[in-house]
Amino acid sequence: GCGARASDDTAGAGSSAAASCVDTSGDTIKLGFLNSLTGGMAISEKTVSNVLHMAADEINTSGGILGKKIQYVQEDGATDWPTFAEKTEKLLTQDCVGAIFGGWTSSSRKAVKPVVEKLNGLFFYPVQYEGLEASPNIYYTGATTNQQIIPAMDFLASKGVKTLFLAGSDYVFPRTANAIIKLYAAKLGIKIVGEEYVPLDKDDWTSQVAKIVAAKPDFIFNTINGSSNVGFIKAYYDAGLTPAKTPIISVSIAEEEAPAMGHAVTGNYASWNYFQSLKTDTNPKFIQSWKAYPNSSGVTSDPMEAAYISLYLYKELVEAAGSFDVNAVNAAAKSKTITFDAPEGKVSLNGTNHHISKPGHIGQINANNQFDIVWASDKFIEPDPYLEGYDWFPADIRKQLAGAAG
Amino acid sequence: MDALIPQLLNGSAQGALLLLAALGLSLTFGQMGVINMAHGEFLMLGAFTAYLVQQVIAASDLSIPVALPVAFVVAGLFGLLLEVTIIRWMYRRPLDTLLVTVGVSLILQQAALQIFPSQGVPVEKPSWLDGQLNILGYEWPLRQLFTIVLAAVCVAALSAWLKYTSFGRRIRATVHNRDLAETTGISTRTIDRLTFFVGSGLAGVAGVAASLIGGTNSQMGAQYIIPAFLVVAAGGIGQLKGTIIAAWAVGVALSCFAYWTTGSLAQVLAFILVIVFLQLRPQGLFTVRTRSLA
Amino acid sequence: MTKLKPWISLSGIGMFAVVLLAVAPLVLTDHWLTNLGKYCCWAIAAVGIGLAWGRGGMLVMGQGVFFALGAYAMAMHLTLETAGDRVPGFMVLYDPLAPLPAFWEPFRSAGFTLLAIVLLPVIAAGILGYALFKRRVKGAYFAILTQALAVALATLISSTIRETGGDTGLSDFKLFFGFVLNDPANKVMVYLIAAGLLIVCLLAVWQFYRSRFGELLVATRDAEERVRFLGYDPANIKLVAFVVSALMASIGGAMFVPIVGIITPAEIGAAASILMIAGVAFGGRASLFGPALGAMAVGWGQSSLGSTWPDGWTYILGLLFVVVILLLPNGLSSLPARFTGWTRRSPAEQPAPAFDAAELEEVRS
Amino acid sequence: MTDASLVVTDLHVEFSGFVAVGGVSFDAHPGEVRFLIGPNGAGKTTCIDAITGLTKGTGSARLGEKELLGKQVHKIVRLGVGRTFQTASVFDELTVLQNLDIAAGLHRSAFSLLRARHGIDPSIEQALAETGLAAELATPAGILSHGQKQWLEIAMLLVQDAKVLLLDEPVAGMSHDERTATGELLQRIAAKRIVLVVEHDMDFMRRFATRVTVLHQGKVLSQGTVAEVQADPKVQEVYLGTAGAATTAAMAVVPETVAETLKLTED
Amino acid sequence: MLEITDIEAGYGRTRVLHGVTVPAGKVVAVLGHNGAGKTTLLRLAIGLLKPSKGRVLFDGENIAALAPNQRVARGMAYVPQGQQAFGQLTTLENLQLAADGRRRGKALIEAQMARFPALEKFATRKAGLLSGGQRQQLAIARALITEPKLLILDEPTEGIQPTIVAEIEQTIMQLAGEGINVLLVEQHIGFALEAAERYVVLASGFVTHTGDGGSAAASTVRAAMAI
Ligand SMILES: Nc1ncnc2c1ncn2[C@@H]1O[C@H](COP(=O)(O)OP(=O)(O)OP(=O)(O)O)[C@@H](O)[C@H]1O
Ligand SMILES: Nc1ncnc2c1ncn2[C@@H]1O[C@H](COP(=O)(O)OP(=O)(O)OP(=O)(O)O)[C@@H](O)[C@H]1O
Ligand SMILES: NC(N)=O
Ligand SMILES: [Mg+2]
Ligand SMILES: [Mg+2]
Repeated sequence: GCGARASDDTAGAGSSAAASCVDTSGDTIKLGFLNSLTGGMAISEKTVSNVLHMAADEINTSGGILGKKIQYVQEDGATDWPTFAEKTEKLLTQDCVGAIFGGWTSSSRKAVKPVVEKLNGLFFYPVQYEGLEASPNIYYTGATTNQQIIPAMDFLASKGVKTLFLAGSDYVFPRTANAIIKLYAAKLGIKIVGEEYVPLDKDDWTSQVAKIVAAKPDFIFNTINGSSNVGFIKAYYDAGLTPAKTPIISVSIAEEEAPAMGHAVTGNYASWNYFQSLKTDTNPKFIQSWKAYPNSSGVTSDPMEAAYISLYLYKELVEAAGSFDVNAVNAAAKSKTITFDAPEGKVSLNGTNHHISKPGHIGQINANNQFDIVWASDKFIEPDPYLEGYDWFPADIRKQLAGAAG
Repeated sequence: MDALIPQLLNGSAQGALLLLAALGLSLTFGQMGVINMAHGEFLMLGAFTAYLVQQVIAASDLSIPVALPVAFVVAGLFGLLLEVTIIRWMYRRPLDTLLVTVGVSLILQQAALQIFPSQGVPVEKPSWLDGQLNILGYEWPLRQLFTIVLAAVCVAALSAWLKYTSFGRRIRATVHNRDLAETTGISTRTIDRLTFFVGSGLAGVAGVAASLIGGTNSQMGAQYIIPAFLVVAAGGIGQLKGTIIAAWAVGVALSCFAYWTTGSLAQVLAFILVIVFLQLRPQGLFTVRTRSLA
Repeated sequence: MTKLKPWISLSGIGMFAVVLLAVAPLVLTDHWLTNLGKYCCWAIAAVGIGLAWGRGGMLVMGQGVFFALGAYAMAMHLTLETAGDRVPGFMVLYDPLAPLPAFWEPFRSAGFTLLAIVLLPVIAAGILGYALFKRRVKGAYFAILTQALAVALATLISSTIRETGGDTGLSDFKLFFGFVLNDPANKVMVYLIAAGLLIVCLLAVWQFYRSRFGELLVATRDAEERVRFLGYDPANIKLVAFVVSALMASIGGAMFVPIVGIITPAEIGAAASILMIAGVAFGGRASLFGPALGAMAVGWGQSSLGSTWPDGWTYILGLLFVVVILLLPNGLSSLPARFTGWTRRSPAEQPAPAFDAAELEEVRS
Repeated sequence: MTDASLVVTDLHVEFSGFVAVGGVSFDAHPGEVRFLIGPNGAGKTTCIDAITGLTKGTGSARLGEKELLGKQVHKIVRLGVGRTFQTASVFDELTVLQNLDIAAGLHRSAFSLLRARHGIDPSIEQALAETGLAAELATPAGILSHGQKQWLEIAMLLVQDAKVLLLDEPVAGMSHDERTATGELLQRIAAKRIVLVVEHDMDFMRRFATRVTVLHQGKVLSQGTVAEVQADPKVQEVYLGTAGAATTAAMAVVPETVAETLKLTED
Repeated sequence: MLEITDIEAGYGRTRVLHGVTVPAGKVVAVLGHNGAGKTTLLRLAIGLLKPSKGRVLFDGENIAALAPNQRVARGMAYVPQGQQAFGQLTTLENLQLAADGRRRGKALIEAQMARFPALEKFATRKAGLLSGGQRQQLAIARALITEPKLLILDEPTEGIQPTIVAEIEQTIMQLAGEGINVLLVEQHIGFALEAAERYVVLASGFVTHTGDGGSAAASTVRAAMAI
């Protein structure tokens, strides 16, 4: 027989009736870890995956979540977005995990989103992204645009930058980020003198860098992801560009990437919330644990820190709710103040949009491939994924986006 | 016009890298008929070799020149291993080699991902490649010039080897008719191994050049393999001359399209260009017809 | 024997139909039924590849292109159905005021969409095939060319984010021709449609293979020039097989969308297209059931190996490629015959050389 | 059958400057077994290639009213011109019956192509009987011996109802008896069709040719009956050579052979 | 020189040769109908096919395990049926292939070009473009360049113009006279018997008759072939 039709009243409810199958009777709780361990994005995602394991081990040694040890189910997203969707469904319906952690690219998140929404599961996403999203079933522990992109633009404005060149990978995060950058740049009076995209899986940036040389911008805003960054940096130095004359500000080059460029990148900038060089109470222990962890890369970075936060945030949420039930967790997020003493400082959760507050930082790369912090926001920046507090962001876009999301 | 010169120079360098990647294929694919989808991973091996050599010889000024022959041998040996274990059983089913080597490439990629730091390793450019050469008012990166010189040297060496030694003849004979070659007194096993060694070794050399341009990581080979095959096909399979021209043309086209359109669209347009070209000249730039049926 | 053979195949298809249409929905969980549905979509494409490659000798390495045509046609329709009168969400950001791109507009119509799923691949493959086969492009040239086309299309889609959703693809469909996709009953219905289409495709190639056209196709595969001297134009023969295989890929793609709930350029690029071929090779490219079973096996292998050994399963996949192709050129479906020596396979099913030495010479010349 | 003749006039074929056929004219009529001979490289195969559309030629080759040159290969076949190749080429993977069925199919409608084959066409049965392949019906052609493949090719031409049969060295590699059998087959076939044979076996030519055209370096060197051509000193010089004399000796054996063949075929 | 004793061989599951023994002799002719297994026997002799049973000795050495090229190195040469040449290589290159690594390579090539003038004329043409007869001459020349002790010829005069057939026949006789052993498959029975010291008749893969050349009447041979 046939199921519900669009016209049926029950349509919306349709399936969410499917009761959660999470088993909380024993002394363990199953969690799903989902990252690309094969394919192109494995390059970036393996670290996130590793640090999740570390956080799970830590939580288990200190007593677990609500007294239950974490038993994780690792899945490979294989750099393939439908696979992310398939594995999400598997984790939620076959393995019956309490929540899923992982992902990196915004594309993978967008593949997971409808599945967790349909099955009323939980997904913790740890990477800075383009914002304009808030799902009741996703918790975002990386930066949204007003915590990374906008601070970077403010920093550029404060340095008196007049012309900017946008270089990015050709996918949703850089495209959206640059769309926002262009809006804000207009407001700040910064002129965008060029915008170039190269596919994620292509490293050769020589033609595009030639255009940058010709455009002579004051600064380059880099939203390139993955190994393509190496190609960009190499072409940049090959062409005789230097941080002294044409500095780069990146949102995807961190402590792990900086030494892998094959060229010293000293003097260039990056905008992140967390840096290994941050002086907070919790950071030394985080760094130390990570360095001691098997297969560790030896340096800490923002995405891994956000992944680290995500598991602890879940622990705080569940313990505040006193239950692993998704609705209970979401309710606790709304009604209680959930905080976590993260390596970047004490972050607090916004129960409505499921993002966390974060400090804004701009670092300049030094000779040790560490970042000297040259700018910091005066306080933690509250997350504002739809940029509601920014009048330069067109209200009609916001409205349409919200409409499309609803 | 002003815009054209930089694109021409830049495109020539891109073409040179493509040529380096395609050169080995023009042997293993063009001459032996083996569709080696792991060729990109042999290129990757060359790049990782460059990294390892730099770990031993810290001075990058010296290490790159040393890495070139070492990478040739390392990638060549891997190619030899592949030939001895797998390819040798497949000469009568060329299209199947494509599938088998896809399997090999998957294995090599994953192994590289697990053996080396996942985000890749740095390979540093020698200091004598720092800087630019001023050509017609355009600052031309020395690194690009290096790629071109390297490609030229490899092409010259390869064509001399094919033309002035009896190996070239024997390779072609073996490809054409293995049984007949055997009964003419040619040890086809030796020829196969040698050819595969050299073809794969050339991928290693290309890998060193590629490591100076992009990232050295498990994924790097994948971005060269299809364009390299297209270049070989467009040039006329087994036609060195054609391969050179096709590589250069594709490089310049990529560079020009990237200038006039976008980086992504340039990739698409360059592909379409080659596809249309192949449609017009189905056997590539240079062809020799035989009378054989079938 | 000759009279019996068609019935053996037919009853095989019948058994297959019973398992897929009756048994599977009863015994499988929702998750695995969805997965099986996905494998069916690949299997549909694989059946077409078996026709074009196994019987016709055309190594179609770019079936992703036709898979994409069906998939994106379907995905555009479902996206519009879900969005109602609004512009789809992903387009808004780049230009909030711009209308829907013109080429999206007709996909609001369900009828047009269904027609497009059938006609787009036929037209595209018709034009492409005509151009290539008349110019006598074949062998490795054909393979590389079609592969390049798949890569080009995948890159094109990736780079047109506002028009196509780019690398992220299209997803989050709520409705399927008026049916709510989240409803479990509807999910089963969608699965049954895919499985049913697979059976239909098997029946279609079964008839093809036993028809004179099937013999002619094998003849063309083995000695194209010779066929010319029998008064046929091999280009037309190949064209028919190519177009049918494209149509099947498109149907597979179209059903992939409501079942999996997302389509991205990665599903149509080089790797995906090669994986489709691999499934066919696994199963046995020239046999009737081989391609479908092989594709399903590869799909299942990906799903289950990936869960068992998340960071090492590609070793096993890679090894399987090597071992199967090396040891079983005619795929797994040749295993029974190998062990029992039970039947001599009909020559048409023995395509060991995908192109033989003579053709290679042609290729190289 | 109409009595359309094959008339080749001033045929030229050039390969990037090399003139392989330089103005050849000859004709062939139904009822005769026409031989085309000449030294290796004289241009015999090239002539056939040009007539069948495999290579481009200039001049004219007409079958009755219809010009063949410039048409596509399969269109020429559809006009009734069939050929065999110097190296036998049949569909190795298909059975003898399937090979013949395909050959018989060129006039079938597209729709009937999509149906399975039921039974055997009468034309196929007849061709099988003529060529003695009836026992090999279900044998994959790839397993046939060289000679059997040649016969299969001829059978294919018969079922496709070719009005002109252009046979390139059809008896090469055949034993003496097989040659005889083939020659007799050709004579029977020629009753209603045009048969043009390229052959180097002079013995075979003497026994079965009605008329002979001798090519040399792309030109017609001589033309006429077997006796006339054999007597032509030019032909002796460039082609027959001392063999002209030697074969006279060989001729002595012929009666014996023929007698034996007759005996054999009777068995 | 070459001893082939009690051989069984075939392709895949089909057995083609059944207990075949080839008599010893300077020039040995193998006769038989189409498909009798003559070519199969010669492929076995040069090593392109491995016997499932039986012995193959060359100069007393067991060569069963040797690849064809190793057999060539030991002094065997093979001219396959069907005018085979390396089509993509020029005529000259085809000859050079055989001459490579031989001390008097150039002279050997010149000697063969003198024997077959067409080869000299088309030295720079791709062999794939030669006429059938020209290719056959090329194949024989290639074999002779290796200065073989044993020459294996599979229907060497098939498709050759009469003047050259006579020449090839003369050449074979002459080579035999020079002490080169010959294993010959030939349909031209008259010549085969004239040239052969010994002959063997194959029918359906069985040896049906063995005899001394010259003396034998063609009729006995034909009768044996028909069995
Ligand atoms: N495609 C081609 N390109 C260049 N030359 C060619 C081509 N085809 C044939 N030739 C040349 O044309 C001449 C005639 O060749 P053709 O095959 O017609 O000879 P033939 O009379 O059939 O000889 P044979 O009796 O040896 O088969 C030969 O010299 C051959 O080398
Ligand atoms: N590659 C093969 N696979 C299977 N069977 C084969 C193969 N080659 C030859 N045969 C079969 O082996 C038998 C002997 O063939 P062979 O070529 O040795 O005959 P021949 O005596 O040389 O005949 P001809 O005079 O026609 O050259 C034939 O029945 C043939 O069909
Ligand atoms: N969210 C990102 N970096 O894709
Ligand atoms: Mg000829
Ligand atoms: Mg033979």
